Amino acid sequence: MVPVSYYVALSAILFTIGALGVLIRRNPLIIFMSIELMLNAANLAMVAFARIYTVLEGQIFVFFVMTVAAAEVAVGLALIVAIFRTKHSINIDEMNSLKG
Amino acid sequence: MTFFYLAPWIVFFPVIGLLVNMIFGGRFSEKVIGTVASLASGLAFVCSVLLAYSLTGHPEAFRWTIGEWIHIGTLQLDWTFRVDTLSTTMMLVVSGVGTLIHIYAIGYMHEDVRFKSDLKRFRRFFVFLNLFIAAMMILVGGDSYLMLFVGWEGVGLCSFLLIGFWYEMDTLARPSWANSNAAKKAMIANRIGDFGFLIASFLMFWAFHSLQFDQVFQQAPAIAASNPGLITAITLFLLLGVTGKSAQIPLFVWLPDAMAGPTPVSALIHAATMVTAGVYLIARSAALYVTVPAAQFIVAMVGALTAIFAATIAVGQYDIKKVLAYSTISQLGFMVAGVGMGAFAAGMFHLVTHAFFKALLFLSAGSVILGMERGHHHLAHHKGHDEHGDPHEEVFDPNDMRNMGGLRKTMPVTFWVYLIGALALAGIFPFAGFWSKDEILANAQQGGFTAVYWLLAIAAFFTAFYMGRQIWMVFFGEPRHEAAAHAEESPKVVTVPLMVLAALSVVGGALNLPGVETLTKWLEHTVEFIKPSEFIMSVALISTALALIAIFISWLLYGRKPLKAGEVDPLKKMLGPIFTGMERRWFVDEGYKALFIDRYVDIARFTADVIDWKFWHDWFHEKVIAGTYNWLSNVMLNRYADQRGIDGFFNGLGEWTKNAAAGLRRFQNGFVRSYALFVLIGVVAILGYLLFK
Amino acid sequence: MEFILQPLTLMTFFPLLGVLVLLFIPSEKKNAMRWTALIASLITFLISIWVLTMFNASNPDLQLVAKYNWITVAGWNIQYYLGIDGLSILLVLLTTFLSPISILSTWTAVEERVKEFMIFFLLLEVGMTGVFLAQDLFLFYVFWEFTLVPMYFLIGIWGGPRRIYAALKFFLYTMAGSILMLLAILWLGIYQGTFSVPDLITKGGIDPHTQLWLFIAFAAAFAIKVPMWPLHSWLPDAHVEAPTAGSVILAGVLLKMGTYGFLRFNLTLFPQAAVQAAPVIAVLAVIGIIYGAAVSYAQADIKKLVAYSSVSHLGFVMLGLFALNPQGIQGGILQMINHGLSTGALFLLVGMVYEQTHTREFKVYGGLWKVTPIFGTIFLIVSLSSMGLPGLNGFVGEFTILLGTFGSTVLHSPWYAGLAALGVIMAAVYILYMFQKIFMGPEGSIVEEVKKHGHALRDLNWREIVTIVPLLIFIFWIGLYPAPFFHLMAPSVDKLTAAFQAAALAMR
Amino acid sequence: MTPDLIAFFVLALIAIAAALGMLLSRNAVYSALFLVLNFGTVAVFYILLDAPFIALTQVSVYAGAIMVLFLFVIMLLGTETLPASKALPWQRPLAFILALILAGEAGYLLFFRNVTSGTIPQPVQTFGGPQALGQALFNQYLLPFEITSVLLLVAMVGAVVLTIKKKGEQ
Repeated sequence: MVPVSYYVALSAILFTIGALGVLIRRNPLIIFMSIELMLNAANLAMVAFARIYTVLEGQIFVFFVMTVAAAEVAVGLALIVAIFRTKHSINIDEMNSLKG
Repeated sequence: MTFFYLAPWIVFFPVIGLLVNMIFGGRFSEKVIGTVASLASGLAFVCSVLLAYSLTGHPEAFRWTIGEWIHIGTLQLDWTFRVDTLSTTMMLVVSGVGTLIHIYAIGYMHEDVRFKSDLKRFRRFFVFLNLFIAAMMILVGGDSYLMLFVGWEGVGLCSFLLIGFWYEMDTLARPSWANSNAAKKAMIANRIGDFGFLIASFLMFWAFHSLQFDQVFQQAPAIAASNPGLITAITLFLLLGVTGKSAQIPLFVWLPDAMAGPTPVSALIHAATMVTAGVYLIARSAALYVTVPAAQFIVAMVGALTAIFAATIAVGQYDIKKVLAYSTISQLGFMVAGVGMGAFAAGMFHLVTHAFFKALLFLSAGSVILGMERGHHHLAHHKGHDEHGDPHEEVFDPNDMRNMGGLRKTMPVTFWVYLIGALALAGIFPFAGFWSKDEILANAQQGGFTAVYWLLAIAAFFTAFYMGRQIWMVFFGEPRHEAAAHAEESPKVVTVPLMVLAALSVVGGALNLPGVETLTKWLEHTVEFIKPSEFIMSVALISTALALIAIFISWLLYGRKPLKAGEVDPLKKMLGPIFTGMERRWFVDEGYKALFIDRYVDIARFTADVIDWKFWHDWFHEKVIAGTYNWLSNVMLNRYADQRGIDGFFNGLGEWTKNAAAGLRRFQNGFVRSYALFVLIGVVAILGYLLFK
Repeated sequence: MEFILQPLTLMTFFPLLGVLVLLFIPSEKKNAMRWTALIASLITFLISIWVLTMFNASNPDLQLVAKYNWITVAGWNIQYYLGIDGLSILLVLLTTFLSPISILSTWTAVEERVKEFMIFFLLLEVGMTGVFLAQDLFLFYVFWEFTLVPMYFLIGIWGGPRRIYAALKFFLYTMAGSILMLLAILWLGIYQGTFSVPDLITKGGIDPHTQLWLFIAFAAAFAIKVPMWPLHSWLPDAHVEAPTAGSVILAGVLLKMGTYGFLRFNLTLFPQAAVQAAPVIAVLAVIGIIYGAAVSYAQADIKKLVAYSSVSHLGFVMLGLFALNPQGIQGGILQMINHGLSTGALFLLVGMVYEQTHTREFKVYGGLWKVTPIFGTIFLIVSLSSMGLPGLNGFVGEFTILLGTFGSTVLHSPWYAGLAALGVIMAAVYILYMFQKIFMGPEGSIVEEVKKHGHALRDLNWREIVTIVPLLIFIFWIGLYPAPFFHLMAPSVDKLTAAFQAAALAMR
Repeated sequence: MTPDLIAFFVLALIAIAAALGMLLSRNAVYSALFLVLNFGTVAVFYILLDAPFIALTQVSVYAGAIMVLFLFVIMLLGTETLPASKALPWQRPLAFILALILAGEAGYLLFFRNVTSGTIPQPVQTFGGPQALGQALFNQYLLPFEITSVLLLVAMVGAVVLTIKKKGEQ
């Protein structure tokens, strides 16, 4: 039996990679994927904790996270498409019109 | 067999008639519209007859409630119709004369030069006429002062609408505000009277705790004994209402202007029925008036003064309808004086006969006007083609008696009926006017109202004179205008009602012949205070003699040597400025305008422009409120308190904030990625804090 | 669920559902928005009819009460407390009745920012209904102030050329009065320990001197809203600049909030002060009647004339209320309804003609009766109703008010009614002037002017007739058979006047 | 080293490698495919953690639906690669430093604070099965469950509204 803490460690690594992806990539699609990766990492940790304490709520929560993620992807991708239509580019560094 | 349940139908029939014409009238022809309206009025007449018939076997007042109206605490008012001998008398007059005039109007309106085949106008006229009948029926059929008031104002409205019927032109069909001004004047004068009526009803309610006739009259003697001033006040305020509606001094000025309406309207509303509502009101309130002799005297004096004052003006008029209008005012003065003296039967009697002969006179005058217009039209068509497009280039007034003359030959039927009417009005034996006028005079002499008696007698003299003058000027002599020479007789639909009315004017006196006194006995059931009047031979002789003398003088002046075209009125040559006074209505209108109307307009303008707008709205609001506020905020605080202490502190704070913001602004670079970076810094920092705290 | 299904709560907040739907309609679908707003307000009206069927007219007390604790901090007991009784039911019905009519009147008049207009309008309806139903002073104040915001925008965005000025003036005047009222409300809440109006009435026991001060504080807010002379100077500005629907609601309902406030709070909470202050209020009311009527007559702008006539008409209402007897108060309440119907209808009609001619100056009008007969006839009926012609609604109200005032034991002088009755004559002067200048006389220059722009002046179309006919029905109904209306309010008014008799006795 | 552990480490390595692959690929299509691989391995972990239902959902929703959506959009926009950018020069090094700190903190938390020590009880047979999850979702968590349906609806409407082409636009 694998110690459950390993899973948590894996989740931490994946989360860090995801965060790094958000910070260093300029393609919003990849940023999005990174966000998905972070969510997945969190899910993994949650399932692992559910296993440790044998409570179902952890899994239930993962279920809801997935739903939210699905909704978020739908809206987010739609936003990207809409932005692409107006700016003809999706380079995230070109979207700085909110500059103070 | 009684038909009392028909009481509300005297109102419903005209209302149904007007609704039918209003809703479906667009598809009807002139004939159908006229027939519907006349039928509605005629059915109301039939109802009235049946009601009167029912009363013969059951003379007490009958009340028929159709619905609740205003019930608040002790104020209990219902829609109740009252059928008694007084109200049915009025109903018969209103619907009877009304129906005849409806029929006449079918012909008249078609002929009117201003009509121009506008079917909508035709329909509107009959809708208004039916509305008038309905309102008048409410007036005479109501069982409380307030329901009477509903009709009272309702007929005022109809009067407004019908005077202003040709609202966009004057009597000569030129574009003008004149008719609508006349309409407005009538309504406002009436409203002043209504003000009196309202105050009277308030006084009455708080004295008697009711406005229902029976309840008021029952308590009247007791209250008159304890507080006669109150009853006097009530009766005098009612008198103000009467002077408005029945065109007495001081509110009579609207009636002559009301002649702007179509002639059937003048006949129906402004001669036969509506203007007599005031007389009806006093007769109805007999129980109140008899308790306060002082008020009775005032009423009688107002009536008598009006009678003579208006009669003098009538002498100086040239417009055929204006003469009749002043004559109406004068005759209303007779009636008011009659009922004021307590001679209720005599007043009502004169009301009925006057309805006959004055309606006749007006309608015949309408016939004359139509004849003149036809003559003029005829003329315009024959006179060459160049002015065909505009036949009214030369201003021709078909109402002006100076343009007439010699119509006896061209319009014989009209002449004869007119003559009958004139004789009746002048009080010549045995026409209707003789009996009724005589009864009033007899009552005046008998009741000790000597001043009233002489005033009325002189007024009767003037009456005979101006009617004689009119007859000579219109029908005798030579035509003074080519239109008069080419005048044509009116069609049957116009002349037949005239003949019916003429017959009534001849035999109307039979209603209350001395010794028989049908009307007095009939009214006795309702008005308990009727004094049995006697026939006084001396009075009859004096008045007849005066009338004959007047007619003789008028013959001397106008008949013996007929007026030529363009010639000055012989009376003017004789009387000079006095005649000018008569002609210009003793300058009453000008006086009212200068004293009241212009003053009111000035006050209203001043209040609106200066007080309300310049002072209150602009100066007070802008300068005082807004100005003070600005002054306080800008000058006071800014200069003294602010700039030194508070300002310094807050300016410093502001500067600091500005600088800090300028520094922090750099973080706000618009790149999402760097925002995310800052978020991560936060996450790392918080996590670190949690781990190593 | 139980909360929202209370009939009164549902009626008050139902327009919000319309607002919600409106938010989802794309801004170019103007007709869909109009229909949505119309249907929302119509359903609200139906709910109010449902409320009417549940209302027991013989019960003088509050009915269909919805009562919940709202803010209970620091010993304050602020409640969500709605209730309806004979004093308010007619005004509630008037509100829900006039709202769909006003919306219908904007169909072609408002073409810009339709969504915002409709949203503000429905919000306004929520506020107005709430004002008439709230039985907790704090809740009342919230609704009272809430009505200001939508009205401010209605005038300020869709108004005439000086709309900003007018909107600001309207807002500031009303606010200024409300602040005093807020102070008085807080005083009551702190020293009497409750904001609930029925509790305050049963508790009573405020000494007469304090009562008078509280009375004045409340009166300041209401008198500006009514507006009583001499606080009326915001009214002509607001009316002239407001869009038609705004004017209708302003005249029809918002002004009634002031008179209703006097009735609901000043009279019930401070009966002794009311008895003391009655002569002063009555004098101001009489001056308002005569002043308003005189000033109306001298106006050159149709809408301004109607606006000033409101000052006169509401003077009648105030006079009736402060006669403090059943005739006066019932007449006063009925006159509130009458004014809402007649003046509302007048504003509608003026708006209808303005939509075509774009001018309201009398001097260019004249002879329109011939061009637009249906319009002329309807205008005539409405004018006559406003003038108080017997058989139409205005008369019943005016007569009962004057009758009540004449015999009022509190005012104790016939002069008030006598002078106020002069207003009846003066009303005839300005109303007939208005009717004559627009519809009679020779054809005015405007007819040609309109023709120049392509279309001839047209008569009312079906939508406009549908808008105005319901008002006409009530004008006739109240005039001929006002009994149902009096029955609705009689028990509550009797209860109120009984309190005054007690107060008058206590003062002796 | 039990076979369990070996399998775990292999899979964990694949997962991390796939994640890094996603992070470092120049082409977005490759990134997406790497992410699919990562999701697949995570699904296996779920099975190992007695969460079969979640595992299957992971495969069908994430690896299936969501990633297909991503691929669609990538293809649709046709911008698989982006040119280099001069903006934010200090972003990248700072990000790496932060990531390292974050990973360090996580490791410290896991292995020095010993949060997961102690024996882990064996769950009942049905733990994490569809039946157990369904029971919980439709009883205790009914309201949140219903709200998610509204959320999805709103997201759908939002996506349609954002991407719809108005009349007159090209």
